[in-house]
Amino acid sequence: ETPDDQLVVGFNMNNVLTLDPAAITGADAVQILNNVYDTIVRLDPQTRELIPSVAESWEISEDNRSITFHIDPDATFASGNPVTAEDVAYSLRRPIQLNLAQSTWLVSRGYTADNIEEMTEVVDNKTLRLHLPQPDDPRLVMMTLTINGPGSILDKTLVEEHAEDDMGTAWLTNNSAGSGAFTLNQWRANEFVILTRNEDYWGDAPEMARVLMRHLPESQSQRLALEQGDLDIGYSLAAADLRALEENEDIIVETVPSAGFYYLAVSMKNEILADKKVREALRYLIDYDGINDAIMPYFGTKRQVPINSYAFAAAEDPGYELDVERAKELLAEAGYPDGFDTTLRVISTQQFIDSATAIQATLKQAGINAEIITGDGGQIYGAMRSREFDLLVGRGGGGVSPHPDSNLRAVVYNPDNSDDAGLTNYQGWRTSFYDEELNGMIEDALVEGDVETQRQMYSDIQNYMQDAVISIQPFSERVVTAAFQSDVDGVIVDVWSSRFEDVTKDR
Amino acid sequence: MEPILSVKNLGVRYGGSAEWAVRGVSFDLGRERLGIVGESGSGKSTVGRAILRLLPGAEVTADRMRFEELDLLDIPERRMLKVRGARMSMILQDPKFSLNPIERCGDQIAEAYRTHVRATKRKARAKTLEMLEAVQIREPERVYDLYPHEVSGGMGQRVMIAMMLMTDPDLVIADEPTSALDVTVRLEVLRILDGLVRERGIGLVMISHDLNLVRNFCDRVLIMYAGQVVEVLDARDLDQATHPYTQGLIAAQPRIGGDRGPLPVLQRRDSWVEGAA
Amino acid sequence: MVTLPLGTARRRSLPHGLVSLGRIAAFLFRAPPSAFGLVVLALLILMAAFAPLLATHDPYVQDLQSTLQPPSGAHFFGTDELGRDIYSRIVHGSRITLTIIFVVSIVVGPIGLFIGTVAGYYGGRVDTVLMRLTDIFLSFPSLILSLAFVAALGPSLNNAIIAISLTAWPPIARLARAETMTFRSADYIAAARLQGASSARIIWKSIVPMCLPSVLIRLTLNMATVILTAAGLGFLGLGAQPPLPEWGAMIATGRRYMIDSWWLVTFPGVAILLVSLAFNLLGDGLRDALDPKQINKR
Amino acid sequence: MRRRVIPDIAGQAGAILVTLAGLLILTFVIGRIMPTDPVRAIVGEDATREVYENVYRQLGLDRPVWQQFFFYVRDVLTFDFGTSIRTGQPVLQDIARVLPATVELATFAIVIGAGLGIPLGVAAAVNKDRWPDHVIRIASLMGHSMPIFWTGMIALLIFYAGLGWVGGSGRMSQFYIGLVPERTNFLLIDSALAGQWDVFRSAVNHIILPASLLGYSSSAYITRMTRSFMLDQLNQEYVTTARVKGLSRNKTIWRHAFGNIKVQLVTIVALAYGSLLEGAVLIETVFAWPGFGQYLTSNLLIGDMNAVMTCVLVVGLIFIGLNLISDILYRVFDPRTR
Amino acid sequence: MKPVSVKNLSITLGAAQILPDVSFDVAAGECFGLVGESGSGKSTVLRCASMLWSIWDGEVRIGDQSVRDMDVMERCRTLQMVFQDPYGSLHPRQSVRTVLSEPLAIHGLDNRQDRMKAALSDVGLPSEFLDRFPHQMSGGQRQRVAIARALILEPDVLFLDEPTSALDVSVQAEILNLLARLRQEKGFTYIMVSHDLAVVDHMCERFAVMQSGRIVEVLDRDDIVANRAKEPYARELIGASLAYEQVV
Ligand SMILES: Nc1ncnc2c1ncn2[C@@H]1O[C@H](COP(=O)(O)OP(=O)(O)OP(=O)(O)O)[C@@H](O)[C@H]1O
Ligand SMILES: Nc1ncnc2c1ncn2[C@@H]1O[C@H](COP(=O)(O)OP(=O)(O)OP(=O)(O)O)[C@@H](O)[C@H]1O
Ligand SMILES: [Mg+2]
Ligand SMILES: [Mg+2]
Ligand code: NI
Repeated sequence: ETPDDQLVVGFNMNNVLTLDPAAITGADAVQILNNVYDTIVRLDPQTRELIPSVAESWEISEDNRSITFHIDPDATFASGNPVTAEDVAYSLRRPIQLNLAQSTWLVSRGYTADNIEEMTEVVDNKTLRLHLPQPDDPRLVMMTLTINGPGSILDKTLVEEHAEDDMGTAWLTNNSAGSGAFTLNQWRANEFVILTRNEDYWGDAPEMARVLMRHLPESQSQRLALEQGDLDIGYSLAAADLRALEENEDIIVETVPSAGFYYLAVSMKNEILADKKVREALRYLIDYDGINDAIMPYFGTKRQVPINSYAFAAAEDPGYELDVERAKELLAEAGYPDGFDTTLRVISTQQFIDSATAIQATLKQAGINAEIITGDGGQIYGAMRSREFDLLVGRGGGGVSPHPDSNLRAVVYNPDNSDDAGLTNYQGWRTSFYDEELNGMIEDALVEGDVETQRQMYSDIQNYMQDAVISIQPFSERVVTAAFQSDVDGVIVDVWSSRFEDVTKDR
Repeated sequence: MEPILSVKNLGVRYGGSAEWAVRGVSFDLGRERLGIVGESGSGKSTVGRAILRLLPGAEVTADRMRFEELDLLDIPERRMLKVRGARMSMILQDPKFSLNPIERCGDQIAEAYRTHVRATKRKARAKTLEMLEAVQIREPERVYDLYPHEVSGGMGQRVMIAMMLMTDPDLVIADEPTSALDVTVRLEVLRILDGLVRERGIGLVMISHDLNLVRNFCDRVLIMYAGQVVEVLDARDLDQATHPYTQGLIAAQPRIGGDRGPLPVLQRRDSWVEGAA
Repeated sequence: MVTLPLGTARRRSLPHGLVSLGRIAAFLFRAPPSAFGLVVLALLILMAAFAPLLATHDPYVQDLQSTLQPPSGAHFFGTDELGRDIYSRIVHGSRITLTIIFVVSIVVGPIGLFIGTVAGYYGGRVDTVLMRLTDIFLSFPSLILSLAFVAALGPSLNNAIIAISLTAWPPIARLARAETMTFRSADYIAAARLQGASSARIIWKSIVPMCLPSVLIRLTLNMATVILTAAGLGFLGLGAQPPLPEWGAMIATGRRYMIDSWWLVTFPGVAILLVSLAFNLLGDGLRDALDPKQINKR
Repeated sequence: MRRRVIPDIAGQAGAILVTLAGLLILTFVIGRIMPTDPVRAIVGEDATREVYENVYRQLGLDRPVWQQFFFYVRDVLTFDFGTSIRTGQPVLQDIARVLPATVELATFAIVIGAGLGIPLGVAAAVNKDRWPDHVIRIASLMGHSMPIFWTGMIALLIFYAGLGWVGGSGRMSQFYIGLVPERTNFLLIDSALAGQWDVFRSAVNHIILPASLLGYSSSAYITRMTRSFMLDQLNQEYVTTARVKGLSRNKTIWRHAFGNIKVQLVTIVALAYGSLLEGAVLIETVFAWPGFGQYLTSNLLIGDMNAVMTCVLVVGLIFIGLNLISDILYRVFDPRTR
Repeated sequence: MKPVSVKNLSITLGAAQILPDVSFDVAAGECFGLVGESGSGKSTVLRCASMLWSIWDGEVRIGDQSVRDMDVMERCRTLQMVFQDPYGSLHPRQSVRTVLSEPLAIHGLDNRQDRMKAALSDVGLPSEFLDRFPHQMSGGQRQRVAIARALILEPDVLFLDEPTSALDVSVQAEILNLLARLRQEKGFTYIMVSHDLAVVDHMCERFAVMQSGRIVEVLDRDDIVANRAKEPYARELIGASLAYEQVV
């Protein structure tokens, strides 16, 4: 039994290398920071609508080129300093000026080290006007700012106190300067994070005095600990254990959709695979139902379109099925009646390998011999980044913001297909997929001011992609699952929006 | 004369070996010095060790093996502990190996004493120093504190003798006590041993393969061949030995000032083994 | 005249040739533990040789319909999370284990023997240099060094074998050197030199045969460690990569289902234990049979 | 008598320096040829090229290799081992934190291992080829042959999940984490110092299982070595001498024979202690023990060069140190080498 | 037949000067003895003179050539050595055939079979022994094989390092007889180390008494019985041996 006013959480913090909001990568760090830093606006975990946070309200200008945020007069940092427009501006500038990992978000919205000062206009102490450097969808920009990292609001005064010439990066690695419900007490890489209640929190005080987020990468360890009552919530449980926990009356298992897809990526550099017919054949060589039923429970649900189902204007699945005969026909049309030999890369994580192996088996039925090459993330995605692969089973594709553009940019958009461009953050570039028309459609849809027109445009894009048979072929939409003690309430399962401030124990 | 040790028809077979290493050995020992000679592997040491019951795992049989009032064949090991080192002891061949390398010489001697006599450390030390003097060590105080590797071979052997005579045993078995030593010190050590044995009236079994040595230091000689006793002689009568083996051994030895022609070579015969059986 | 101390005069001569092989085998069979070791190893070799015949299933073929089946008549040791037959995977895994052992011995034995005998025979500076090198490698626990090497080379079965070989030769070299040092001053070496034999010839003809038995024993004992190290690397995901049926890797993946499906980790674990135990027992028995003193030293 | 020790140690120090230099090169090579890309680990999958290159430069990876080596050696010589990518802390500080966890485990284990192994080894030697010998040998060979990660998992299943006798993963029950003031980083000591006896109890509860397993496996080695040392000694003539003196079996064994293997045993125990580090890598993974082994492996996997190189260096140093200590012990305690 | 002369031989190993300065001459065809207590450096003299150790100073000449200047092959055919311990001087894993054919192979001599048989018969062993291994032979037989190995290269000088001290008296007699016979037949020059004066007296014309690396005195064999040594140490040594033997 854990104490009543303490929450003990098990998760995998392998990817947490720093707690500086500008430098973090991945969802696990975001999950920690969500409790420590407020963002200017938030997404409602249920409806995925934009809701107020540090900004009590905002206005979008007529021309869609600026957003004015009104900061909540009550908002204070844990240090006691009030949250000012100056703090917010500082926080938005910081990642870009430091050129750290999280700047990617803002860079993709057109902000640069040169324009960022000017784009973040401090109107008065409590008013900040954010200009958009390029024609854009302001909602998408705001969605980006809901993410801890690019959107985290830092206590400028406090950070500057501890800064050397690094805008406080060294200090922030281990310390927090936020206005969230908790403060960072201690972080031990790959061991634990301890959050303590921010006693002066400007919102509703959380019930938990202390949150211990324990690095328990082993699913079975989390399960054992949950069963023994040593753990309140487990965030990184494997399918088998979730299945077992579902049997347990004292444990609740909850699954919610999350950002991204599991996909089969095809390199257009490979002559054979550059053939649209071949790619289409591949679409028929994935056992969508088999994989999603046997391998994907708790990891993904069937999805064949590279736009997250909860996103604005997301289309229905086109209904591909495993159809070896059809695939064989297509292959024959393309000139490969007997199939061909190729490679299939995959990181050595269970559901990936399992999916890859399943795909390998179905490919085989159409005569395609795919040799599986496994490796860690660095090796597999590394090969993808250097555009040296044939087939690859991976996960990704944006979607953290519930906006189709988020997915499309990650998956198909590719403004420059040359090797030198090094646009490694675009899957389109990685797979050497280049379609000028599609690029244009994506750009146009984004800046369309009228919501209904915009919806139609995104629908067209999805049809277009299906016809073009793009290089990223999703077979499953990512879902995340957590298990928690039944007497714990208020758990948010999606790590991107998970916060512990509303968690209570009902004992 | 009441014998101290009486052995009849002793046989020893080592574990795992089909052959008897020693067969049918019989002898009585009074307060005298008995030599056992024979070539390497003839079973001399085995006899000595069998008497002290130091052969675990070996099969030892005998019609009789008595030491004073004790029947060595069936007293329990517990009582044997009181006999060994107290009333009978054994001097081993090479002081380099038979002293514990990490303990001081003196302490090792004293330990022998304190094992059998209730004595304070100080008393044991005094007694040890006395004994070291008795074996003609010039600076007993210094030698007491030396480690075995710090003493010379001759000195080590004297330490060994002191250790074994510490408790005034009635029977001492000396298993080639000097063969690891240089000629120059050999004699000296032998004299000390001889003197002490004589002085204290101890029964001594001297194991050696050197006929000359035995001739000079023993009263009687037992000649062994292939695990058996082929002849028993008074030391004085060694030259009149009748057994061809004994004769051969004597003749094969080159002598200082002897003639330098080819040495007579021993011709072994199978019949020696049967003959003695 | 003076004789040698007892021991030297009856020094046990070491056996040679086929006759002695037979004798060694007979000796080993007399002691039940080493007999057990021999039998297990014989079985392992048979298993590897006839793996396709013995296996009831293809070790790679998945059957997503029957995943995580407990042991039964159809699947002797049950199936894994992808419905692969564990028994068949273990049978095929024996090939990997044997490959590792074989390759490592082939690499490590000669290297260790060469470095050890050369260092021991020449002594002096050659010895210092070679032994410093050995010390550097020895100053790591083998698993950690292999870990570092595998990490450096990238995880795969081949790299695991290379890494293990890189870490496994120093004890052999040390042993060979120690043995050589004891033989170096032996009179038969002196005699060979007096006859004009070159150093290479002496090392090859006189010293190597003397070191061979203890090196072989040590290799045998080492094999147990090698198996455990390989399995450990596999377990950490740095050794053989899926879907290879390497036993350590099987445990690593099976571990995710351990609570409900005990057979996933139990059988590969038992297989590792048995083989490693067999090598240990065999090495122990061999040591008793040949009894070279140095073998225990690092 | 001490006089000879000093030049020998000086000679040893020279040898150690050479070994150290080798270690440095080896660790550097290992660190540099790692295919894992630390920059990618830092910037994440979706980073732009600018960000990537920015970090690449920050890590000094753009400099030529010889320069990197030069800087590495210079830094090491000034005890600057850099900061870990994973923790953002100076590596030395990290190691000072994780090493005690492992040392605590290893010490607990070696106490069990030596306490079990030495008497058993002696017992086996004394009863050579009789049933106690066989039983002990088999038991110790089992310990030597078991894959410790596997045994650890099974033991965890049985004793924690099944029987609930011991604590599960980690050094203490989860919710005690962070509640003990960190003075020495040895949890047992810290909690005792702070008088937090429930934490102490929880810590004992958690350490007992992994330590027993490690202890068992190292006792296997210790038993075997003790047995063979003891057999060597029991065949020595001085043991016969002791028996001739009339010493009882126990005294002969413990005072004389055992006395002579003490120094060797210290070496063996030291070695076993060192190789517990090795066992720790695996057992810490199984028991989620936040120690040195975990630190090393998790940093290895992301290519955290500073951390890996330092860890490897530290392990090397520990081993060199242990060897040196046992060497010195030999010289000090064995009268023959004085 | 070649004379041997040792001049100012000195060697230092580590900190210890093992031989400070040793000189003596051995006439062609002579048997020269070296006696002294254990560790006095007797074997060292032989090891240096035979170039088993090469870091010494001074000069050793065989015939009219310095051993240092001889080429290896020639040296091997000039001098050979027989060692003390017949158990240690034969490679435990080599058959007699291997032992004897090795030198022939190294020196590229032909007629191996005949040479080996001849060598064996010289030492009084039947040729069936060619296929035996050391552990299948008695100490005396092994020593014979060791002597045969030394003979097979037909050297002029034989160094004998306590060739019989590991053997029983009865076997010793056989080996001594063999050595005496070979010297007569083949005209070897012997340098023989022993610490048994009786053996020296039996075999050697002259001998040197050594103490801590020095030659104390060189004596004639007939000086033993009467103990005519002048140096105190030599007197003591001879005296002790005499006393020990109790020669009447
Ligand atoms: N521990 C043992 N195990 C088996 N056989 C042994 C053992 N000790 C001695 N023997 C054998 O017993 C026989 C007699 O040995 P013993 O040591 O008594 O001879 P010895 O006359 O003392 O010889 P030496 O003069 O060489 O000391 C020999 O054949 C020997 O091989
Ligand atoms: N390899 C070596 N290194 C250093 N010292 C040595 C070496 N070999 C021998 N010595 C020393 O040289 C001295 C002479 O040794 P040597 O073997 O020549 O004596 P020896 O007269 O032949 O003795 P023994 O009668 O015991 O054979 C001894 O003090 C010995 O310790
Ligand atoms: Mg004897
Ligand atoms: Mg000598
Ligand atoms: Ni080991």
